[in-house]
Amino acid sequence: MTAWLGPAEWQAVALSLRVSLTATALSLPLGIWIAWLLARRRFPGKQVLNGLVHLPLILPPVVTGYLLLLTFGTQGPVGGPLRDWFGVTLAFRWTGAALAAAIMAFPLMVRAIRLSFEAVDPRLEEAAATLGASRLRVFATVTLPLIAPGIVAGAVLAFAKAMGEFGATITFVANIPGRTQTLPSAIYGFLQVPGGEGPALRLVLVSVAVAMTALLVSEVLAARASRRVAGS
Amino acid sequence: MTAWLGPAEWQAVALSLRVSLTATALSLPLGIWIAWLLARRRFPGKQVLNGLVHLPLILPPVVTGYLLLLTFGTQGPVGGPLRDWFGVTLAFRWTGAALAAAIMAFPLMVRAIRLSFEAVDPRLEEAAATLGASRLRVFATVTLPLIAPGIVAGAVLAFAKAMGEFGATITFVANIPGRTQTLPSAIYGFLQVPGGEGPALRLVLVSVAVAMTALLVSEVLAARASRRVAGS
Amino acid sequence: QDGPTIFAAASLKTALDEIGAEWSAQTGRDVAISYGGSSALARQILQGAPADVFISANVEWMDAVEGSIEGDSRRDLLGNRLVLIAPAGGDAAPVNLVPGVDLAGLLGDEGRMAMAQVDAVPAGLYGRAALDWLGAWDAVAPRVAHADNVRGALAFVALGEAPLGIVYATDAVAEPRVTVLGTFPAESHAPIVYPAGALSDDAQALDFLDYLSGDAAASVFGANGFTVLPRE
Amino acid sequence: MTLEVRLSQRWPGFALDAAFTAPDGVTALFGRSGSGKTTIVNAVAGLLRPQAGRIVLGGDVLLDTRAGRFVPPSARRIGYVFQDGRLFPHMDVAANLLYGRRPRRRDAAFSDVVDLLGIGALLARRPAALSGGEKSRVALGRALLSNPRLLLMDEPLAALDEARKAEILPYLERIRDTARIPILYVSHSVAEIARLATTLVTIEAGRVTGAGPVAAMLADPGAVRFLGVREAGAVLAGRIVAHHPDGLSEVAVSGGSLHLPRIALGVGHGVRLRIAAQDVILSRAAPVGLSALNILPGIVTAIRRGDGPGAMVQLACGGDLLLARITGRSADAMDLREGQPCHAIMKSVAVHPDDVGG
Amino acid sequence: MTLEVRLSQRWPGFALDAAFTAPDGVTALFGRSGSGKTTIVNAVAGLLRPQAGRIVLGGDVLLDTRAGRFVPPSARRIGYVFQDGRLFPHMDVAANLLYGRRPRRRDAAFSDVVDLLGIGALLARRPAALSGGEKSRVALGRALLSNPRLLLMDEPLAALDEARKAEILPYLERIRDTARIPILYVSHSVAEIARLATTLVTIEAGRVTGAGPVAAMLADPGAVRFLGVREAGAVLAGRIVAHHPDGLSEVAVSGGSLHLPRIALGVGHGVRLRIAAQDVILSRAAPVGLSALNILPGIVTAIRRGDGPGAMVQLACGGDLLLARITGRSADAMDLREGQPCHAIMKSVAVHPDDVGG
Ligand SMILES: Nc1ncnc2c1ncn2[C@@H]1O[C@H](COP(=O)(O)OP(=O)(O)OP(=O)(O)O)[C@@H](O)[C@H]1O
Ligand SMILES: Nc1ncnc2c1ncn2[C@@H]1O[C@H](COP(=O)(O)OP(=O)(O)OP(=O)(O)O)[C@@H](O)[C@H]1O
Ligand code: MOO
Ligand SMILES: [Mg+2]
Ligand SMILES: [Mg+2]
Repeated sequence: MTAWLGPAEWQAVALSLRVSLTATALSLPLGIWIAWLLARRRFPGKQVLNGLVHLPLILPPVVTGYLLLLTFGTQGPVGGPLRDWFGVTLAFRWTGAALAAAIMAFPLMVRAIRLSFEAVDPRLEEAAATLGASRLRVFATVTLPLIAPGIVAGAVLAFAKAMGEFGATITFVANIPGRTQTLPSAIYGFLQVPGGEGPALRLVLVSVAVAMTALLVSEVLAARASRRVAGS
Repeated sequence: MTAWLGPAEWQAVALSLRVSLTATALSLPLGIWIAWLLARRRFPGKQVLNGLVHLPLILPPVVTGYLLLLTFGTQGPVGGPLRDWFGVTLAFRWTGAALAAAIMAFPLMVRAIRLSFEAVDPRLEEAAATLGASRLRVFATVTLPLIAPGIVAGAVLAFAKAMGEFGATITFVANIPGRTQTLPSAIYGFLQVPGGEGPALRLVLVSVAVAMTALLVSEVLAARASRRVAGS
Repeated sequence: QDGPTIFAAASLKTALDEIGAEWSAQTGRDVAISYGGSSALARQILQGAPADVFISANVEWMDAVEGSIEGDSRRDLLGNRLVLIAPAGGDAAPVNLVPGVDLAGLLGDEGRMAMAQVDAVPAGLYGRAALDWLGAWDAVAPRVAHADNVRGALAFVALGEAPLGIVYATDAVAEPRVTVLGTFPAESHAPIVYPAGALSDDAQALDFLDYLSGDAAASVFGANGFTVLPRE
Repeated sequence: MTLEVRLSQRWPGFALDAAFTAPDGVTALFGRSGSGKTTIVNAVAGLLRPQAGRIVLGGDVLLDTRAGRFVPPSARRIGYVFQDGRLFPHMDVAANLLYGRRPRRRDAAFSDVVDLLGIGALLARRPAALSGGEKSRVALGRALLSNPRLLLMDEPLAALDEARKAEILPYLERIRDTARIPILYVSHSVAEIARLATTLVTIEAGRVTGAGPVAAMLADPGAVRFLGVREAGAVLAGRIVAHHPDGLSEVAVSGGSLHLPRIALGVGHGVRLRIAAQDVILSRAAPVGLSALNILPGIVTAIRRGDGPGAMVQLACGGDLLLARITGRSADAMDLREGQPCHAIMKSVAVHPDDVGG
Repeated sequence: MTLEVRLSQRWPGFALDAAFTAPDGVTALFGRSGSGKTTIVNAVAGLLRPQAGRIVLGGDVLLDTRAGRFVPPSARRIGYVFQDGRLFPHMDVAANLLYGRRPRRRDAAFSDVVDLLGIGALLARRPAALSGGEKSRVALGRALLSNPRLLLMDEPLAALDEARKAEILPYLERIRDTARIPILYVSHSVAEIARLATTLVTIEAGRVTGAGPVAAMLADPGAVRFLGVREAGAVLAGRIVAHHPDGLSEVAVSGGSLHLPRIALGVGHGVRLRIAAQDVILSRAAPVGLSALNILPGIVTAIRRGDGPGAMVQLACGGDLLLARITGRSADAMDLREGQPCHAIMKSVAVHPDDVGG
């Protein structure tokens, strides 16, 4: 297996995993919060927020990547201050790849979680409130466990999307081996040259294997979560 | 406004709408069926089906497009018979673009609908069965209305994704102005030349406007559907 | 990462990977090569990408980053030729690409001419110029299937979806599923030039750039079908 | 149409092994919370596929686990009023009511049921905007309107006030008697059961502990065990012989005649009366000058002393059996013994107006 | 701690305008299905924010729409037993029970409640695997264990069998009397109300039609109107004076003494007795030779003829008021008039064992 993929390719696999996991894990709390806002609250600008969340889905990935580059690049209005004040650079770093993947996957994550929020019976939350539970406790002990299947679904969608994300990532952080070259970027590279199909196919298979494993794990987790609710 | 976009660009807008609407509308029944299979049935190969559905999310779009070309091209194992027996050609046609968009959007659609299926209280379906309703009638009169918010969410996700899909589409059906040139292909073209950012931005704005409108409509529809359930 | 970072047009991958490995072996330094479309790479450079060397697939994008080029390090590194291809194993005869040639006729009633996007991507721009020169553009224009880049055009022909295509000689060389019907006269389009330049005064970067212009590199480029341009 | 049920179902901590036959009329399932009533009803409806069992309705085998036969719920034509309502949240009340109706029209039967249940004003509302009792009324109406050949009712009246119950019970009686649909009826209320049921099946911890005609089951001095002291009582069959101008109806029973508040049935009609054991006072001598109008002479047929201070006395009054619950002290003071003649005193109003069954 | 409630809420087709004060003890809300009971209870819990109103609990203003004050449900410390259960489906029974408890330990109170409700075997189950009655018991336990300063109970016992009710009622009495938590209790059962409640509030179509101490409300001959004929009856206060060896306890009431089945309280304890109007027989002469042990002399204080054949007679027996429902025919035959002496005959067992309240 080690012989089957070259070291650069293993790097790409490792980086893709790191990027996808980071993107999923870090965006999950925000995703839950935004999903909650959209599902449960009324506030001015709600539809704007909703639109913003969906934007990466609507825009061609290259455009999203370019916007990210303009915004979070070291010359950008956010990237500049980030670097100068906090010493954080995103552009051309794996962290930037994670940001791109997170943003591209965000609409999928939010939608799944939001749907689950909407399916929670508010009467159960009311019951928890009458038992003295603060909003936070109600959320943590009633709402959150009940939306667990949605969170799993949202996370796995985001992870899969992050594993496959290419256009925005390569546009934002380029395709630097060992630093920003994810599996899809590596696959792209191979597909750009004669005879690259073989290596590309190998990487595709690795990518599919990783994502399918994540998918299977998620199915088991989701089944467990909903079995808990369904009884016995 | 008409002066603001050239005729070729208007064509791209119209084509993108046609492709996205067709992709969404035609894949919806299949999406509902697959979501139902995954949410409600146990069968051998279920996880394989689940994986297949997610594949377009995981693979770089170019790879998906290439696989589509291999399969549904006129020389492909599906495309050939389609052409010879039914006279249906997908390659280089807007119908092919719709197919590509549908496949790319399919995982999003299926996930949203599946989550909604899982949230339906099976005791209501049981109640309908005791009232003599056939499985089909239970599905049409109880299950389907109850998952309406999920269907709307799935459809709007799919539509948004279809509006933004680029990599698979251009790889499968190329970019033939007036026939297969969708908004993202046009945007991509502009971005390839120095100074093309301006025209690209115009098209991006059009694309965003269209998708946001769809989003707003969907919010209204979903709110209506869930208000029906919540009473009064 | 203690070596230079190279931003290079994706079509150079096979050759550059080999040359980079040789250079690393000689110097004991790593080299990271980020492959992408020339447009994306140039934009990234304009946004402060940490690239030490840029190798563009066309002159325009090199011109766009002119301000970032270190001193007089810019040079025209490679040349390429444009060829007319057809699926291998067909009955297509070699075509004499002289003005007045009826390429549209060769496409038959339905066939498409596969090209990289003619108003955007370098290979497309060259191809369009060549067809213009041949006086064939007006007849062929409505029949062109624009791919997002030259590799997409190659795939359309390789898979038999398009009877004819215009790609770089370097692409056709290694693709057994296509045959070259003819090479466009060099004077039919602007010279196909891959300019290279240093983006920093890093000694290793300059060293690598010089290595690219050396004999060892030349033989690798040559083996991949590129014309090595003499250093003025 | 007879319903035969034999079921086994095991869950961790609970085992059901029940067999009974429900003849025409209303069969009441009576048992404590968690004894397995809903489980049985679910199996009859086809919502639970028990581990073993056989269910036959009017010769039609609905379930036979041995033979691998299982008729799906939708093909059973069994109306089910669920313990937990289960209204369709996305349909208004009218659509809920019509869901099982064929043709789906607001016909006369629809209007009847709507009027009876007092839900005419709710037709355009969705279930979320209904009160608890309103929900159960709609659920009841929905099942009634589905033309079932068997009705399952799992505590259908538990959320209803007495007045509403008093309105609905006669309607259920009408269904029982005119539509001739057998009804399997789960209830904790002996009053409801005594009034409606023809057959009583008692369940304890997943097992059938008794089954038989209601009158005999309730007149059994041992019935106290499962009914509770307050609920024991006899059920008598009678016939209306006169309606008196002061608002009382005279009903002939085998042992004499009783005066009850006006019964809305013609002279000559048969009625069922329930007389709770605790509402009967015994007297050796024929009593005089009491406000109680109903006095039946009888013979003591059984005396059962309980653990407490009470005693259950069974009297034969004509061909019927009466139960009287008195104190042991009184039994001693009156020197009651089997075979002894005795008078049963019942206030006319002690024969509960809504225990007057058609 | 007193609860003052004033509310207005309008929905299409329904208007609630209710005001009442619930003193210490149990206040029963009694009214027909759809009259607005759950709406009131929801507003007290803070789950409904009514269009107008003011709710004050022990001086603490929970709601004042005029002043824009609204205390959220979680800060009200009000335990609510919902009409529809609302158990947390993802938690087992034990976790449900402990949800509102602080500290969240299985302490003595936990064991007490679990034993009382008979749910010890269910602790590890999830709600989906419970029967209807089991669910309501767990819901009851969950509210009881949350240390509330006010308990709201919306038909908490509707799904329970008589035997289970008989076990739970004394416990609720203990809460009422020892924990001194006021309880707002919705029920359709007059027996439950008579036993538990100190105050009765009757609701009709969104309006309070009567409010006052239970004894007075139930002894009002006009109470028939809202209680139904079967449910009218008086509530008497008494004191245990002796436990006799034959299993009877002697209770002194103001007008004499009564013999009841053994009451599990010491001599000297006060008890509340409910005597349903229909369980009382009247006699002009002092009766002899009857199995009924309880005979109280009294004076007729009111006679109210109903529309039907019945008449409601109110007697003063000592300082207490009794109600007797007899037929008009008997009233005529006995020539009953106000001020006339008369004997009330009650079977000892007619004083319902579970109407014996502490
Ligand atoms: N959200 C709502 N919209 C419209 N009407 C409503 C809504 N909620 C309740 N109602 C109506 O208000 C009235 C009072 O309802 P409520 O639930 O308080 O009744 P209830 O006295 O508790 O009855 P029950 O004994 O049947 O539970 C009912 O007629 C009900 O239909
Ligand atoms: N899915 C299940 N898993 C485990 N135990 C179950 C399940 N469903 C029901 N039970 C248990 O089976 C027993 C019988 O339940 P059932 O619902 O039939 O009772 P019931 O007689 O209807 O009681 P109630 O009067 O309280 O509604 C109960 O002890 C219940 O806890
Ligand atoms: O290397 Mo290119 O920019 O695809 O012609
Ligand atoms: Mg049950
Ligand atoms: Mg209510």
